Amino acid sequence: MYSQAVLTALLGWPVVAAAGVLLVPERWAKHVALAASLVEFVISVPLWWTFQPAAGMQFVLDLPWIPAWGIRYTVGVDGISLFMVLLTTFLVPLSVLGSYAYITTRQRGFYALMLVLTSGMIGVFVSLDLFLFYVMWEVMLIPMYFIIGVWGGERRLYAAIKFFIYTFFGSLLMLVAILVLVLRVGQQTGLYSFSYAYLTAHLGGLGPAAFWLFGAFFLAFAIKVPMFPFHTWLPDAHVEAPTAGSVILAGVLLKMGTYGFLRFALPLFPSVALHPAIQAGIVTLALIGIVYGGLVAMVQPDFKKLIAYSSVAHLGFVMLGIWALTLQSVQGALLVMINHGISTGALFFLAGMLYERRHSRLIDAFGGIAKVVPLLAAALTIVSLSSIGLPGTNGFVGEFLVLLGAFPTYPRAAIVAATGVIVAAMYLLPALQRVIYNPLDKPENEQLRDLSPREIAVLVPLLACIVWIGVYPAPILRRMEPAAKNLVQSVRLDAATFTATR
Amino acid sequence: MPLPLLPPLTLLWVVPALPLAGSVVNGALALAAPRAKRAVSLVGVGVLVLAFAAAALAVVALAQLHPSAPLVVRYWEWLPVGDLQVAFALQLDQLSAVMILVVTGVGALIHVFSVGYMRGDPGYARYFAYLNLFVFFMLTLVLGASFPVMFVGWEGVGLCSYLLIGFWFTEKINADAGKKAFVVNRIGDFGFLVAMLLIFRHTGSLDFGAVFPKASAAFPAGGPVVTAITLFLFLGCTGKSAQIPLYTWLPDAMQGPTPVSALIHAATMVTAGVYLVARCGPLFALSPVGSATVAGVGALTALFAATIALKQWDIKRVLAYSTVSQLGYMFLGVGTGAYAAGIFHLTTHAFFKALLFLGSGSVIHAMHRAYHATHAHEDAQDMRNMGGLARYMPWTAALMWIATLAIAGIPPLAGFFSKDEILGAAFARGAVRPAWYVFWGMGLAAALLTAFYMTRLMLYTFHGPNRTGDREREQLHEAPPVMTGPLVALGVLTVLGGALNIPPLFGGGARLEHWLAPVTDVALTPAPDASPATAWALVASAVLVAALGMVGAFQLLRPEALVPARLAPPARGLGRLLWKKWYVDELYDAIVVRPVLWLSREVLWKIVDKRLVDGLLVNGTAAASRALGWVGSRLQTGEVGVYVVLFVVGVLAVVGAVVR
Amino acid sequence: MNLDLTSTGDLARALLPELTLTAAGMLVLLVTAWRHTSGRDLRIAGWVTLTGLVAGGVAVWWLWWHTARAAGPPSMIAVDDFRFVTDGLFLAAAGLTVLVSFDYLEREGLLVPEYYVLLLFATLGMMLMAGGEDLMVVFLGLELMSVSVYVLAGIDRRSGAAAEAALKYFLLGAFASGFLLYGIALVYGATATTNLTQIAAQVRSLSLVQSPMLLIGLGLVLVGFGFKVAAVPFHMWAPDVYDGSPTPVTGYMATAVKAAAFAALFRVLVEAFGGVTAWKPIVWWLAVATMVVGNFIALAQHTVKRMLAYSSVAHAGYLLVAVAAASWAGSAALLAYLFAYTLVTLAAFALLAAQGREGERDVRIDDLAGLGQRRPWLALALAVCMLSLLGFPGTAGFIGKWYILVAATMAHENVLAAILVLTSVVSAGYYLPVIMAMYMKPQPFDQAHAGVRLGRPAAVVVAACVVGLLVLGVRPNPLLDLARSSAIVPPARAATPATGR
Amino acid sequence: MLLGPALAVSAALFALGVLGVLLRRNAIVIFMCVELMLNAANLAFVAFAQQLGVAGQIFVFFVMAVAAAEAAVGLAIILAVYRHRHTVDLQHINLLKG
Amino acid sequence: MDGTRILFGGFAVLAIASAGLCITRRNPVASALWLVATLFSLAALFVLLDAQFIAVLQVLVYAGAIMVLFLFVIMLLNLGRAGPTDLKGPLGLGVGVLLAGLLLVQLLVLRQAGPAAGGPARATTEQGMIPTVARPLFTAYLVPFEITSLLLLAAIVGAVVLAKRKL
Repeated sequence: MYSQAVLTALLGWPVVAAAGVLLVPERWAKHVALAASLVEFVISVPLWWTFQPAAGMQFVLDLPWIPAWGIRYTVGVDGISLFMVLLTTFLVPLSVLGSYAYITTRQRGFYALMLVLTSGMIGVFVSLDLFLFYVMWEVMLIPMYFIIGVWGGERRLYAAIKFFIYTFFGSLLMLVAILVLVLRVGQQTGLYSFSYAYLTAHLGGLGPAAFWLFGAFFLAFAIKVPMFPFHTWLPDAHVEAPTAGSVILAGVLLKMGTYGFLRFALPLFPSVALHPAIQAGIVTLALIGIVYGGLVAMVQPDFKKLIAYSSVAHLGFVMLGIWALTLQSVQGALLVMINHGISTGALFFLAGMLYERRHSRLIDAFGGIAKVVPLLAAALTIVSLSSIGLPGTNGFVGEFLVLLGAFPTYPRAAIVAATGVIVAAMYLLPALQRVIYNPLDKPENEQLRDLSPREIAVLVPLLACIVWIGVYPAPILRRMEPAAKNLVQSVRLDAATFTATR
Repeated sequence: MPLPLLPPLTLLWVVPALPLAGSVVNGALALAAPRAKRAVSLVGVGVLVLAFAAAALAVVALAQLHPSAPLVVRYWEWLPVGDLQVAFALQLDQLSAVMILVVTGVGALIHVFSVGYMRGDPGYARYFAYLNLFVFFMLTLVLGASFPVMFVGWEGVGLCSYLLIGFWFTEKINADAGKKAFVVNRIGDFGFLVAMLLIFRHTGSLDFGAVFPKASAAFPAGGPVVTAITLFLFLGCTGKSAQIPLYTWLPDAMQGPTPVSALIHAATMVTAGVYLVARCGPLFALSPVGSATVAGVGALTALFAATIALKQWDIKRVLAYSTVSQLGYMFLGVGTGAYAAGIFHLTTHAFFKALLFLGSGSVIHAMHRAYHATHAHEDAQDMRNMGGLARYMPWTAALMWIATLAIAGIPPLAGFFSKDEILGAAFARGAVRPAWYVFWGMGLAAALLTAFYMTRLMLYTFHGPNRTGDREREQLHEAPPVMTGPLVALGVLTVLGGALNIPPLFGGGARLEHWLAPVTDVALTPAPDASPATAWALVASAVLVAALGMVGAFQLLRPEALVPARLAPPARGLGRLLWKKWYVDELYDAIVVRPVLWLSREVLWKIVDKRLVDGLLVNGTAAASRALGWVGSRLQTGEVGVYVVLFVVGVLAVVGAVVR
Repeated sequence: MNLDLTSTGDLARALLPELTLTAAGMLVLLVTAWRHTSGRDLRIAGWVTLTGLVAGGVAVWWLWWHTARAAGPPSMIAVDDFRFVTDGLFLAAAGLTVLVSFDYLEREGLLVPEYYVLLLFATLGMMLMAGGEDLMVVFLGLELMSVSVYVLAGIDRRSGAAAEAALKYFLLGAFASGFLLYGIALVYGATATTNLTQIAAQVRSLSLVQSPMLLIGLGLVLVGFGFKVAAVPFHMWAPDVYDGSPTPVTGYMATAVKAAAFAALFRVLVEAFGGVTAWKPIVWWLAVATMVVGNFIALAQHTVKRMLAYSSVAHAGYLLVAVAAASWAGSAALLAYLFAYTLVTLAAFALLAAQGREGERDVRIDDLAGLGQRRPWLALALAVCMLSLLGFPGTAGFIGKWYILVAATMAHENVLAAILVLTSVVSAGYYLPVIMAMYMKPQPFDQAHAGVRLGRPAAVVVAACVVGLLVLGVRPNPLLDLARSSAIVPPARAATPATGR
Repeated sequence: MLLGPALAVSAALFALGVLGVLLRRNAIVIFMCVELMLNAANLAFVAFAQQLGVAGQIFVFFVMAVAAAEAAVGLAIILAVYRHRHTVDLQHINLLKG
Repeated sequence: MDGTRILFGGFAVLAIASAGLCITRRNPVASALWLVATLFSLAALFVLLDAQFIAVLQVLVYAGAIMVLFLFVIMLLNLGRAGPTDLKGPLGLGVGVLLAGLLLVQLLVLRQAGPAAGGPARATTEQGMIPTVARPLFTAYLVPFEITSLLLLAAIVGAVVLAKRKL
């Protein structure tokens, strides 16, 4: 019962709750939303225990939806998507709680959108039907568009529309590619189906079309990741979005791109994805992302922008890990995805807390505040250290695995990526210094409040995860290992066969 | 057979766990009850004493067994991914035994000293939290049974160093120094990281216990892979242990509290590189190039840093460059293959350098109080403001003299034996590879300079007329017992430390060497034994050089001629070059830091990101679309005539296309 | 139910919807003859019209329910599900337009009950046009529709813009009719018949695929229909006319007129010229040009009405893609898209009509600022409309677009599909600012939206459309089944299928 | 067999009608040119009818009805425009544009 | 036969020439009259093409009724005087001539084209007579015929709506 209903419940409950949020009085909205998101989290928690690592797709529910087109409502998770789902349900309550003070206008709308967004994000991660996946992929755009556009900063309109159109641009081409793929496979097998399992089982013979199809998928996902040079929507969106928006954006939305690569782009087009030139090209882009993102982050005057560019760098690691395609690198990539969600999420929370206090995101507006707000400073320090990958925190584990896994395949790339470790310290530490250290020379900073209990409640779970994953990631790694192994093997095998038969 | 009373070695985790617990408690206190100083002292010092006791017990237990292989205790799976199976495991062997004793022992003394030194500081609890945390990471570093676990400690100590250097973070210069230390260390850590990648690629494991036995089989001796591994590892060492070219952070690190300088930047953390080379002996043994690089860089650093130390006025900076120089000696030792000698020097250096730093701390403490009492804004660390302090602080002066003699290499103090052994080993190696004669010469020259600048430091600080100021002079006092106590203890160790490893030449048993033999034997490239005559000659030359340096200092320097810092004229010529540290910081700034920043800001961000990618590609496309739309809507003139013309054009096109 | 169209009784049965509508038209005309002075008279005429439309709908439904089919020799009028479904669509569009018009006409003081008569005649014309099995009927139906709509466009006699719109529409429409007529003449000359199925038969039996007369005729017919569907470059009238006409009429033009033209175009091309490949590259290029031009120029618009006008040009481009697919799937896609598009466009124009204070022509996109807070339901409806126009998942607009893409890709028109989605991206650049203005900009002054009034009938229309959009977006199965079962099955083609680049 | 010449004349008249529409700005004259185009089509129909049977002539009949209807509506529209603008010159009837 | 051809040629030239004058006269009244001339010529051509009934209709309906309407409106709007020309300038002229010329070239392809072989009924001399035209009009072509009635009705309603004085 639970195993069939849980994913649908995770999808449906937020929408129901969103309606509820719209109905209650304005001042209750946030509490209702928090309760709803906590319920969502509680629903998702048993996944952790009931998940069988070796069993492949689980919690599957498969219902007909649009039979005329061979479209079904198919949801399920495996070791790859499980943690994305959990990350989502974990971050949403925190985001809601973190918005309590930040969002002061039109609260009902905001919290309802947050919940709808949750539904969309989970939908992306659990869809096992390409149509359903596409629908979810697009649907989550709208709430995010509103969250940025309505509750964002000064240039929110620009950022919102840029975010929307950029993503829309990529995804629509993917839509065409999905269609062509299904039709191609359908013409060969006689069955037109959007089912992920069916499509992956009946690949082959796509011929040169595979290249174009892959290109469309690549564009959609690369924009979402975002990979250099498709990244410029990110700084704007991150900076303008309200705290919760930035957190969700960095924490979950970016992962959709990398998840898409793992779930779709690689298994569906193995021969293209592993074509040496393409592989090298993407790895190069990933490296550019790592180094370039870091270097540009280094000179940002805006704290949120800095974090945004650091996301580009971190996601570069993920891309490197995915494309190196060894067990370690893929698991490392998955772990970096989780870690980035936690660490960067926490960074955005902290940036938001600073903003709430001073109404400035500029690094230079602060300085020396560790003296007045020691708790906040301590949290910021720990999170920054996690973000630069200090061993013992979660950041290290993932990046280390990526590098270790990528090294046999791409030794030079791994070495270049390792310099990202240096660059990370070069952008975050100076920022940290300029925010919390240095002389307390601005009078308006002398009266800052330290963290309130609510803010502590937001940060503590994140900090706990930072240490936990840094010290004892084995439970996570063990749960994802069979899925990752299966992915690596099947993609490599498929690539080999298709290349051979070509 | 182990004694029945001894706890089992599976409890090894207690040793690092104690400081960690202390750090957590102190950290909580720092945030919750920053004024509870008694509790903080009790916890902070207590855990260290207990950790020392635990470490001692563990070492005793080890001594009972004296195994030929390390004892490894696995606690939990850390990174189990496919072939990679890294556990959180600790290992105890003879080498790490020495290290944990030094770390917890010297650490405990410095903790005690800190109780006095930091008494008035508002960040007292935070200070002890950091310091305990440092000890935890240092112990993890030396006890880790695999490269990744060691790396946790390796970066962890860097973190603590960062936090402690910038402890008084409201001064920008302190925060800068901390940041610089971290970033420079990171550059080194990059080397460590890459070395790990290479090791895993070629041996399939990262556990010491698996890698070293496989090393000789996996790597052909002198092959490119093992050379790359050793060079990358050594890059890590140059960062952590402040060797050329990454030494520049260490002198700046003196911005931290003086006990921190003693513990982290003299006695323990900076020696981690030496420990790493010793630990990875089996790898370095396979790579002559790697070893030679280690030795050469070590020798060069020893000499180079010593030259800079000649002209520094800041008492702690002198000591900092001295540390860099002494670390160079250690690398010369381990690079030569004389691991025991290197570790020996590491140990003795920990004693006398900690003593020197704490002594200087005591001096600074006194100076600071004096200036504080009169509200003067003079530099409490500038030797030109000191002079004649021996009168006011006799204990400190006496103890520091002992340490000075030790570092200069005057027998029979600890430094004499260890330094002598390194130089001897280097000279002996010269017989096989003549390059080592050069290294030896450099080491000897450095010894001369060491004796000189240390004597200079003592002369300017403790002797001659006092330049502190008339009113301040009355405020100068000896430090409280809680501070002088550790000084005394270190003084004793400085005097007696040489006994650990008296070479057979002087009739000693070379006990440390024997103790370390299970670790170092696998690694050692045996150096040819020098004849006793040569050995004696070497000893004589070393002592002579040390004496020469000291006498020279006495002869050349005129403490009476000094004026206080604010009246002093700027130095000129070579002196200025040395005072400015050969302008290396400025050089790095000009060729690395600023170009990178410029590239990032002016090229990557402003041009590539804003103009090219965002401006041209993204917004450009949008603007072009809008422009296109605008042009199109201009065609919509509202006049039917135009519409008709277009219509007919369309007709012509359609009909033309149909008929073709 | 098989109807022998040579017998008068069966012919009358087959034409039952048209006859019903004719009767209704007469009735309304009689009513207006006596009562044409007050708003109440107007309402009476409106309700009678609505009754007539419903009656027509019942007649269509009756035929559809009995699965009426023509038997016997080729006839003037088609009796197939495609006709019934399109008829239903026209009737629904007309009915909704009537509902929207109630308030509009009274508010604008347009006490012209003949409005409803013309609406009925126009609808009748569409039904004949889309159901015509003979070029003659198609042409006459088209003229009946056009003549009525010319007048409807200019029915607001106090408005210079409306008069100008009517004139432009009329002149260019007559001009285009000339081409269409000449084309029909040539087709007739080449094939000796004007009956669609017989044309196809003649083309086959006389192997006329290369005949210049037939081809030129085909080209000119395409031009004529291209004008009616507002395909680039025959679209120039559309923005001006849509802009100048009274808003409910604009909505009607943008939906029903366009739908009728597309239905007829598809029927003519597939039934009569299914065996001629020459028109496919033309439609291909027309589709591309229409999508590109419509979307890009819409980007440069500031007023909502003109933006919607260009957007409707762009949508014609999408529909042309379905035509270019020229397959059973294309036909189904056309129907599904037309259905979704009609719903959304009618709702959008109804909402726009509600905005008009001093003439809805002048409502700039920025004038909607703050509507989201002041009139949340109105704004929500408009937002859903915009998303549906954009083709966003969860709305019927997406289903329609998806279907067109399916049809295009099935016909191996991948490039066309790609152009379709890329131009859709462009369209986000003008649909989103509407949402943006409503929700993300503060209202410019306190009473900015005080004049916004949506009458009850219009509100019902909007609500029904929006709910329909959302429901069909999530659960499109009934629509799809209807579209699939009513699609025209093109005759097996001898010539090579693929065209385009 | 006059089909060929008749079609040529028809084409010429049609082209002249189009030319007239292209050349003139007076709405009424343009409309007259459109009538010319319709008549060209009629000529073609009649010419075809000579060969193919009476259907073509019937079509001409319908076209005349259409022309009459269009004339009625069209002239009414032109009147309406004239009432607003006091001109039928299309150059000056360009309120709607952009 | 030859006489028919000559007559045909004459009326064809007349039709084309009047059409040319119709589109080039500055005065709308003149244009209208030249158009009437064209229509008359066409009626003659219709006769020559065996469509007598249609020819009569052409004169009665087209030239008689429709063109009168045109003239009436021209007069009503007081456009009878030769005002400033409404012909376009040289550019418009060039473009127009070019486009129309191209169209003519394209259409003249038709000259060589023969009609479909085997139409339903071959031409007879009876063809153009009233019964032959009228019978199918009320049988086979009943539906379109009725549509024309609706069309005219709609046009009347429309014209009334647009042109009546009061709303």
